[in-house]
Amino acid sequence: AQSDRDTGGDPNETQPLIFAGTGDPRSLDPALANDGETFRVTRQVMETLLVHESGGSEIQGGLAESWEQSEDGTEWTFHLREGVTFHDGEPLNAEAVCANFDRWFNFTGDYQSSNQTYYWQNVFGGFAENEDEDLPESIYESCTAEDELTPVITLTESSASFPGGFTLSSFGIMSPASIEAVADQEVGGEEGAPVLPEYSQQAGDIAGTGPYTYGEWDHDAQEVTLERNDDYWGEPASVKTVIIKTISEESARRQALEAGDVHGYDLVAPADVEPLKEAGFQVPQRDVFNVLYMAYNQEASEELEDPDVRKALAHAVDRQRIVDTILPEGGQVATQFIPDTVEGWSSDVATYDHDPDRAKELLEEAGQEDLTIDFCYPTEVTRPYMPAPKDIFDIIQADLKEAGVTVEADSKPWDEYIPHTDSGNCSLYLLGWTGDFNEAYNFLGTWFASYDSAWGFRDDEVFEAMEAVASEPDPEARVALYEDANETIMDYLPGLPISHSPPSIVFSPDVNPPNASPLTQERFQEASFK
Amino acid sequence: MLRFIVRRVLQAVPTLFGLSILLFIWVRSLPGGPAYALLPENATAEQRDALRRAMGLDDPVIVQYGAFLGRLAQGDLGESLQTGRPVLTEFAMKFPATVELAVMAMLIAVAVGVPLGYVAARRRGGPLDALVVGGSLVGICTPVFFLAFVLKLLLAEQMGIFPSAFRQTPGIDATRITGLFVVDGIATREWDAAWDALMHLVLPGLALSSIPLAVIVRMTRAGVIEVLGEDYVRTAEAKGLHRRTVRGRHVLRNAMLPVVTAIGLLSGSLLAGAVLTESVFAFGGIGQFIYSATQTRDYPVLLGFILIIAAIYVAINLLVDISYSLLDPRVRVS
Amino acid sequence: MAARTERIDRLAELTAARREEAEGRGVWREAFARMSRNPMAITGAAVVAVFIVVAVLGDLIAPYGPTEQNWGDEVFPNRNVFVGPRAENWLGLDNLGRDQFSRMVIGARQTLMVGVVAAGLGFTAGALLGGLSGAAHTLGGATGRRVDAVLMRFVDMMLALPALLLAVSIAALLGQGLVTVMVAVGTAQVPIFARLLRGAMIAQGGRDYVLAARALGARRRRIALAHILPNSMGPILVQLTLSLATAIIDAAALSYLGLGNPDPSVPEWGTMLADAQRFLSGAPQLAVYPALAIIVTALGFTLMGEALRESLDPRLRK
Amino acid sequence: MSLLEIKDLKVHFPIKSGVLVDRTVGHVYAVDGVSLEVEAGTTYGLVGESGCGKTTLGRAVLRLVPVTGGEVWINGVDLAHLPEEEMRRSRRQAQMVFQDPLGSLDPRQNIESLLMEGLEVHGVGAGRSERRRQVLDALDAVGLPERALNRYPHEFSGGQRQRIGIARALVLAPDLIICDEPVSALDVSIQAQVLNLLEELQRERGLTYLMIAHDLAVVRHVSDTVGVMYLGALVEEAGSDALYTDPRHPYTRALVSAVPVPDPVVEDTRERILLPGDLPSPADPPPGCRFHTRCPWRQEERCATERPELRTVGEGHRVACHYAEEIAAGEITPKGVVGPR
Amino acid sequence: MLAGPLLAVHDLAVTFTQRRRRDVRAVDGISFSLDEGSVVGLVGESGCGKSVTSLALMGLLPTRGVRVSGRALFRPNGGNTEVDLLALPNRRMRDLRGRELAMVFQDPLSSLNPVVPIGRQVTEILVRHRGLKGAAARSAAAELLERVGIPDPRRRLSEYPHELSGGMRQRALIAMAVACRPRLMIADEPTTALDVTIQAQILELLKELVTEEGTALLMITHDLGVVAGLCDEINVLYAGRVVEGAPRHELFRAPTHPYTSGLLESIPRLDAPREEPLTPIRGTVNDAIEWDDGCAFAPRCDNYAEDCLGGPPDMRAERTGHRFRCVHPVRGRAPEPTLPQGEDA
Ligand SMILES: Nc1ncnc2c1ncn2[C@@H]1O[C@H](COP(=O)(O)OP(=O)(O)OP(=O)(O)O)[C@@H](O)[C@H]1O
Ligand SMILES: Nc1ncnc2c1ncn2[C@@H]1O[C@H](COP(=O)(O)OP(=O)(O)OP(=O)(O)O)[C@@H](O)[C@H]1O
Ligand SMILES: [Mg+2]
Ligand SMILES: [Mg+2]
Repeated sequence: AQSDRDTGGDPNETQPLIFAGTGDPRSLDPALANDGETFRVTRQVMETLLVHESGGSEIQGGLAESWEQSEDGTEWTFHLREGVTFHDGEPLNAEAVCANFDRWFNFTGDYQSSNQTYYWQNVFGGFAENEDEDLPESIYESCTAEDELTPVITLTESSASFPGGFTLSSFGIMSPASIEAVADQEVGGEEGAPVLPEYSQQAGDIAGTGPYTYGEWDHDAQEVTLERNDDYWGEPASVKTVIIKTISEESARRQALEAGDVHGYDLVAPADVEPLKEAGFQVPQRDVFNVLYMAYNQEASEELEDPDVRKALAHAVDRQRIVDTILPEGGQVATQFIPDTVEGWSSDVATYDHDPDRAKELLEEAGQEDLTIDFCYPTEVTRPYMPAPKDIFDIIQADLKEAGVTVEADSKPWDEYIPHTDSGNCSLYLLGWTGDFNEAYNFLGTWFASYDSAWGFRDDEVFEAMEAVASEPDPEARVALYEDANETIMDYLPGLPISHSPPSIVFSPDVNPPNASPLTQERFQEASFK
Repeated sequence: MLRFIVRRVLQAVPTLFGLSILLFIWVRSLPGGPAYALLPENATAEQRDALRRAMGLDDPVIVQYGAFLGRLAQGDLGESLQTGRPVLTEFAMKFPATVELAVMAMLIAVAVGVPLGYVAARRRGGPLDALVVGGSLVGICTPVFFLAFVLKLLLAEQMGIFPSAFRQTPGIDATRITGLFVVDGIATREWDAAWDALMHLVLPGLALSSIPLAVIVRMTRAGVIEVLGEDYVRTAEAKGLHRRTVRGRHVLRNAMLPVVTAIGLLSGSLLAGAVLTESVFAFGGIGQFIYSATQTRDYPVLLGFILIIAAIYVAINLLVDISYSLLDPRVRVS
Repeated sequence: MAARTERIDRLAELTAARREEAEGRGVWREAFARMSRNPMAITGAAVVAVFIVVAVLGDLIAPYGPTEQNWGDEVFPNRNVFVGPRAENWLGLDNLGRDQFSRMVIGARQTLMVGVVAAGLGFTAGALLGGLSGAAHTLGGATGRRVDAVLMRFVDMMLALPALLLAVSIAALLGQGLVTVMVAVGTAQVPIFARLLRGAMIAQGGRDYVLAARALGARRRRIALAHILPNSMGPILVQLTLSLATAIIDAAALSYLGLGNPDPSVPEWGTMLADAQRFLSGAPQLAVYPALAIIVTALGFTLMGEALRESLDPRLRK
Repeated sequence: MSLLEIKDLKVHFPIKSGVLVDRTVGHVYAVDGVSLEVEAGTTYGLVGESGCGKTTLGRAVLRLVPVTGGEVWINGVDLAHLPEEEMRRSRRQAQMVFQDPLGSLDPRQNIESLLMEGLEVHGVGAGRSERRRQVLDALDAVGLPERALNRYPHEFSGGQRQRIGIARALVLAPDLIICDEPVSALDVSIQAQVLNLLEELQRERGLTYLMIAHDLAVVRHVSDTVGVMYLGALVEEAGSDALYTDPRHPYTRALVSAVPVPDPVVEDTRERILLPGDLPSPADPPPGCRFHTRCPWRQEERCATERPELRTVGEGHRVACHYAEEIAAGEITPKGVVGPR
Repeated sequence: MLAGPLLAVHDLAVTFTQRRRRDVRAVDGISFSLDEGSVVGLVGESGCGKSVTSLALMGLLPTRGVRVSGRALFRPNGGNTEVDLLALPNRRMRDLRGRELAMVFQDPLSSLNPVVPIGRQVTEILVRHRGLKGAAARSAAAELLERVGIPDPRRRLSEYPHELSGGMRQRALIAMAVACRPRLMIADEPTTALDVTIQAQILELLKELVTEEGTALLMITHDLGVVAGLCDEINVLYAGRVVEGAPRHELFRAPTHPYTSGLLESIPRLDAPREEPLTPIRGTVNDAIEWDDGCAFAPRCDNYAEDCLGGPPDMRAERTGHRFRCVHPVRGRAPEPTLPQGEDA
């Protein structure tokens, strides 16, 4: 259907690039969102101080050319690029940056709901004035303009979330004029039913600095149109118009691509990768940036308190087969709880190869030849790190059976699964995480820093290893500590890391695809029509 | 007539009211909840609790229901937790797609079903009859989503005749007025946009029409068979009327009476959201939205949408009754 | 004298030849007799019979266990490596290296169970509701009519929700599981049965034989249970047959929406079909087998239901 | 002594309508003040046009429709005011034969259980064999063989079905049988068989019949006394011979003159009174004499305003017409009467 | 200068063929004729083939599963050309129906289309056959309604069948039948569903129309009383054949076939003393045997003798115009019972 409208000339100028996401974006203001579909759109328009390198996971300068941190890690000084202007013509300067941070810090009312400002809370804690007693004190203190192009952000304490946190799409910088214009548009609605402000629902109200500007958000047709910013500070985009559509159904996305209705889509089902490639589509490979693990909850089953049992189960699972048959190309067996693209990955961790005999032996030693254990897995869901939970469960179940372990299946839909596993109802369960930014703490911190009912163990060695990382303000120094922590964790084996899975993205043959990013942060300015 | 309408509308009030209570209890007793569906895996327990509180989900159900009714009285159905937009806005955005789709499916079903049913009845017992009846039964027995896939595979991917997804080609220059893309295109004389939207309706329309088509074929057939045996058809024949007069005025007009009811009821269920078809064709109507609302436990959307749908359903039933009474003078309401 | 008797015998013979003798057969037996001449019914019954046999004897027929990943190292769905039909696996392997034929055969039982339990549930609850309402309406006087009105409002409420939506709602409420699917699909059928039975009972309630029973002095309960109810069963029995088909299809739809039976150890056609959608591009056969099985089985039940309807329908008789 | 005595019986069916709750907006005056007596062992015939309330009257006697007013005395008991349960038990005394022989038989019951039912609900007869004997007796009385017992209603011809219906009424050995158009659905030859059977049973068992029919010839043939109904009321009552030879009410005259006789000689000479128009709606009966809208002898004023009482004009002859005598005497001439042809 | 009867039916036979069932011979060789302007009656009990005969003549039998044989010669426009109604192509039949041949059915309610106003149902035939249009057709329709005695015809035009009383409906049907002044009108039990007083009105109307318009009438009924007053000639049908045919006075004076006389004796007559017993024919029409085996009436016949079973009895004519199909006709009235009474014997 596409080619009908080819009227000759440069397709980049005449033809929109249509890309299918899996859901509608939530807001055009990334500060009010926490989902990838929103960020896919906003990232093209609203740029952050720091970014991950194109197609990789190394942290680089974004709007800030360079940055420094103070010794104690509480002061972050950024050196902004020169000559950057917002889409509304205003210049990018330190004041503009600070205006953004101050705006977020001073959010009130329903903006303080974690549904709206999840990432701010995740990285900075609370707000200037917390309205909910459960919100922690904010670690954000202030932002000052040291000079025209040098904003300094001061924290009350150092955090392992930085500098990575500054790459978060949520912290895309908006023009001061926009901030002023939307200042009076509070999150509306009654208590318990916040309505997102109008500016976040329609194009035209907010300006960023990115290679694209918001063209239109057609809610009826479920499409967001991005128009090229010809005054972009960097290399301008090739394609004039990018349209991001919603196709929530996996196979519908594939069929739309095959029928030529879209030029690309994200989250390709692993089983579709090969056939698509054979049909001439391009499936650029992303590096892995996530982890799937099978957690052992030692409070749910005391048998798991025995390290031999934990190890036996690890030996029983044929993780290679999962990678070979279920994950898309580029998937890896996980040796630890972070992928090797994250700094702090250790090559010296203890490994547990697939060895059913060894598993049986260990179980025998532990006196658990007839172990019966419950195993939870989620339904109605595929996550980037876990494309087919049921199939993975099936394989593990068969493996465990081979080692003499009987599994009692317990499945829940996603929204029930999380509280179910969090509160320690499952002895074994599948879960994982896709990193927000390149910092091992973003993975390990939530799991192993202290006692967690989701894991149900207390191990001082592990907790201390994590504490050591958290209190080290120097990012470089942290790397070595992470390696130690990973080794400690894998010795203790609180759960079995299974795999790292690259979520696939696909493009039609007539497109030069953008660099595939392990953090799924593709930049459409890199794409063009052949 | 007016009295009849008023009566029916008033009768619907307790039904809808009862339904709202049931729905409310149902929706609130769903396990899990938006706090878990909306936040990422790594969110802390505190964050989830805070969100629950912020959404007012910690209050007793009766208090929540009271608040809901209070807002409902002002015509406010709350806001979607998923998208942060008012439920009514959300409905207004999704409903036109569903309407377009339902109308298309119904048009196909009627335009194809009635003639087929008539022919089958006329050739009752013959091979054509068996084919039509058998085909309609197969239509009923095929899971809609599977049919949709097959249609897409053949007509969109293999032959490329129709587009495989969306309501309109992305980026097409179209003005939105009503949200019904075809209507908008015609109203604004953007003929290519209208045509484009129409072409996008064909496949989902076909897929969705399979069940109504089968029902209409069979009802028409049964109706025509019955009417053909009626004395008044014999009277008409005895008057030597032309075949088409007999067929149109005497046979079909009467045989269509039950079909009209069926069309109404079928439209009701089509409008309620063709969950499967919409998701297979990325059509973005209310069915798909309700489905995703069940996944994210978007309570206000579930409650609001289903109530609106029930109201629409009741309204359609009323329309059916009214049109029935227009078509059949015997049941004409005073 | 003898001649006369002979003449009479001969006459009786000739008379008998003209009549179609039907000795002591009730309405139902007549209906079944008619059905047994109907090719539609025969086809339907044959399909259903095969289906039931397979469902019951599945374990004996299936050469392998349905969950044994015996050939797990031969199938790589992510690399588009599937194994099609071959001597040891008649229908090939599924995505985890299990024997597809065995899974289909054993899946029949689950599918049958879903159909039977769901339709049975809808039938029972619907018949109870409809029967109560119908009996109240026909025999209960003014109070009865009020009871009926209240019950019918309730049914209206259920009817105001489209079936699939109702099923999705219930599935969401109950959490996933085989029971959920059956309850969800069954509940969606309740209002249909209730309406049908009530309608039939009200129609029958106006018939003369009900009046005759009252004139005899029979009690209301007896009239409702012994006369009205049995005569009103036709439509809902037809619906029951059709519901078996609908239930199987609806269960597949629920599975497709991810609300199906999540227990992977027991295969079920709907779930298999839904799961196979993922491999549609690489291994369409995985979807085609269960889809065909569902269509054919549903068709079998539908044909039987339609034939039953026809044979019970006085207008279509003759 | 009269077995059945009906006094001023009224059955009004409410017509309901309303916006939210139904209100009664009017009534169908199906039976509106009928008084009559039926002597034990005789047949009282009731004729009238369709919709005049014959069936309703018959049903009201058994309280199968709600009685609005009046009394129904059978064997010294006023059925119209009996409590429900007692009424149910009293139904044994009076049974009914219906017009539609097939419709009044439960299609799923075989003849045995059909005939047994009455005995069972009233607990008649000690044990099954005794009941079976009574059933066989009734079956024999209507001329059906024993092997009919395990057959089903649809396997019989119309006449046989009506016999079954009569047998069902007979098993309970009632005093009164209300026959609501027992033969109008039957072919003439069968009709005669059933009529003969009814007469025979009356002779043998001393039954009393309330015979409802629209066919004047049939009613007259079987009845001792005939009542003519028009719009819910009796307009004339007389011995069955008198009714034909000496009809007093204009409506009866018209009725008698309209019945075709299978004899060309009679037909060619018969005087015909053609009534104009149709039966008015019983929901909105005309004031005064209900028949005045169609009456060829209608007089100004009185007929349209004053409702005539049923009054005795001769031995066992009652009529509800203000001008019965004047008409008989030829003092009033009719309009629109077609003479002999 | 007439070339013969208006309609002459020779050996009309209609067989219904059904899958997996034996064929049903509904009409088994009926012959009769009908002169212009005359009234001929067909009487018989239910199921003897009266309606099937009339439908066959009108060409209204279903096209499948029916075998029709014989000839029905009709002279359209009263001219000398004869057409065989049974062999005429459907299109030509359509032209004849409603214009030359009209029919009135038994149940006036079900014979009118419930969802089309009366006026429309009357005008459509005028539009079809008389080429009238619009207002002309409407006023012609109103005239017709007036003609058949419907008061206030203009208002009635826009009413629906259910708003009319039974008598009015039958009048409306008759209005449609006479709309084009047909040569022949077939009335299939036109008064059976009506009350006697209304029946009298309708019969009067039919008589009037026949006399005034010169239309021939084929009157089908089971009521001997009706034919006695109306018909010039009467044919009695039994099991698909004419068993007796005669002018009406002749038939009632001297019924010759035992069936005819049986019928006459089983109806209660208003003019006879009421004590006079009814003599029913025993059994039912279902007891009829195949004509090929002998007289179909034999099992119910009081005059039954062995030779009744020697194949179909021939039609005999004793006196002019009086024919009957019987081996042992009634002579006088002294039936001698040969079989036990009761129909289930
Ligand atoms: N249950 C009812 N509710 C309301 N109106 C009724 C009811 N039963 C009878 N009627 C009305 O009462 C009037 C008398 O009816 P009924 O059946 O007694 O007449 P009928 O003389 O038996 O007529 P027919 O000869 O047609 O049987 C009719 O107008 C009828 O419509
Ligand atoms: N379509 C048909 N298929 C099979 N048999 C039929 C069909 N129509 C009529 N018959 C049979 O033909 C015979 C004659 O039917 P017909 O309707 O002519 O009887 P009738 O004399 O008009 O009786 P009635 O007085 O009941 O109207 C009957 O035995 C009937 O069963
Ligand atoms: Mg009656
Ligand atoms: Mg007939």
